[in-house]
Amino acid sequence: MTSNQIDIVYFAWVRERVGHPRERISSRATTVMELIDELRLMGPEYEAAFADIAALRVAVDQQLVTFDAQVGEASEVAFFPPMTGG
Amino acid sequence: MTSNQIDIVYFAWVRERVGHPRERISSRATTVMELIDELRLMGPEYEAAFADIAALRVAVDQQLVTFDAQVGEASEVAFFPPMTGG
Amino acid sequence: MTVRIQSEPFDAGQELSRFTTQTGNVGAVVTFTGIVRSDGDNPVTKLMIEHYPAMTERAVALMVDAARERWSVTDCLVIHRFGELHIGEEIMMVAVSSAHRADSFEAAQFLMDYLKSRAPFWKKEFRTGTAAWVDGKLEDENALRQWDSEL
Amino acid sequence: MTVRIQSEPFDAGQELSRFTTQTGNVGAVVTFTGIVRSDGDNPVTKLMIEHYPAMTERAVALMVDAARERWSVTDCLVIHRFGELHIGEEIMMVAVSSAHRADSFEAAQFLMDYLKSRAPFWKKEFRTGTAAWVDGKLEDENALRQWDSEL
Repeated sequence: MTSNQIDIVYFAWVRERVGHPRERISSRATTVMELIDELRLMGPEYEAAFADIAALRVAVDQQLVTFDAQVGEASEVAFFPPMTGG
Repeated sequence: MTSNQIDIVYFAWVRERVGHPRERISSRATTVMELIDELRLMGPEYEAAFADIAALRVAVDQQLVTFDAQVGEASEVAFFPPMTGG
Repeated sequence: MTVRIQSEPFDAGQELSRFTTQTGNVGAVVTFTGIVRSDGDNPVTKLMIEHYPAMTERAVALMVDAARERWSVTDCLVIHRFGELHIGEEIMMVAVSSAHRADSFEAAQFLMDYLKSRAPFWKKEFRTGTAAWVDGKLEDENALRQWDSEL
Repeated sequence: MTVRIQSEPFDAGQELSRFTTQTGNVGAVVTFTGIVRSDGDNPVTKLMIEHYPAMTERAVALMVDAARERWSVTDCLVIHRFGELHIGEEIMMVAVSSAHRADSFEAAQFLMDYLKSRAPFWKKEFRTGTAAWVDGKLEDENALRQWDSEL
């Protein structure tokens, strides 16, 4: 199975917990949930950020998706809390 | 039965049919409906203005009322079509 | 709370800026502006608005009071013109401010529904060769009934 | 249709005047303005708004498209600020124009409900001695569900 280069971006308190806004990782994940499992292994700050999936939202290539969405060909995956615009 | 001096005012096409915006009349009416019966006797222009009561609205002393409302002590009664503000 | 019934034109944008500045600590402002629109094959060229001066301000103030009783509203502004109006001119505006957006939106819609069919204004539309009083619309009466109020 | 995502302050009144002038032959304009409000015992002193630049404009444009499909809307304007905002400053505004008032009111409310919970903005409130990200509100999710749409 080949690995894929993906840009991961974080916003709001997810960014604060991870400690940086953006990084490029090498991933074998086919779904968002698998990607999260990989990220959780990267350290306690990631475990803290991804502790409660229900409190997170995810966008794959700038489109809101659910956690079972495919990330196979994605170039950017973003994690953030529920939006609070307006 | 005593008669009462009432100012009658007309707006929009009611005013146009009656031919003037305001007049003072001597009335023995106790309700709006009785007042309309008196007005209808004042000439064909009044008959035309009051031909279709359902197309009219009435205010007694600047308050919207129904046709069975009292006019006993009123000083001003206004007749007009449904409002079209806004 | 401000109610202005006037024949002079006004600029809704300027009114919004002033309203927002004066209204103080609010989170939400909703405005509605009604504009003279030309439509159809023989379009409207101008509008004449007649009103009932002795009744108008009080009737509108009662509507504003009813809105304030029903929603948590910080401030309200109602401006309505009468007399001769031309295409593109502002006929009237409503502005409502509140802490949260739902109150402003609903109070503004409520005020508009009441102003449409209960404030003593009558519009006459002038088209080339003809002029006619605007009929009250059943949909406006129905809009009013949805609030299910006794004003 | 205009979508502007900017850090600079703007004046909602000036925007309304410009929007109404540019929008042409419409009968109704509805605006919503969101303003930084101070509230409670330890009131907000400033707001920081973070957003997701690569996603924001497209996400908002999709919402505007959805509103235009659903209602008979002539024009739409959405302005949303990011960065540091102070009490009394305008956070964002929506303006919608249409022939008839119901379309403008409903499209503006729909846009607000989507912007609140689906546009990629996050607010952080600063109070004396503390700062916290604003939680998404259940009532905002419910407001969205009422439109019963699949955006």
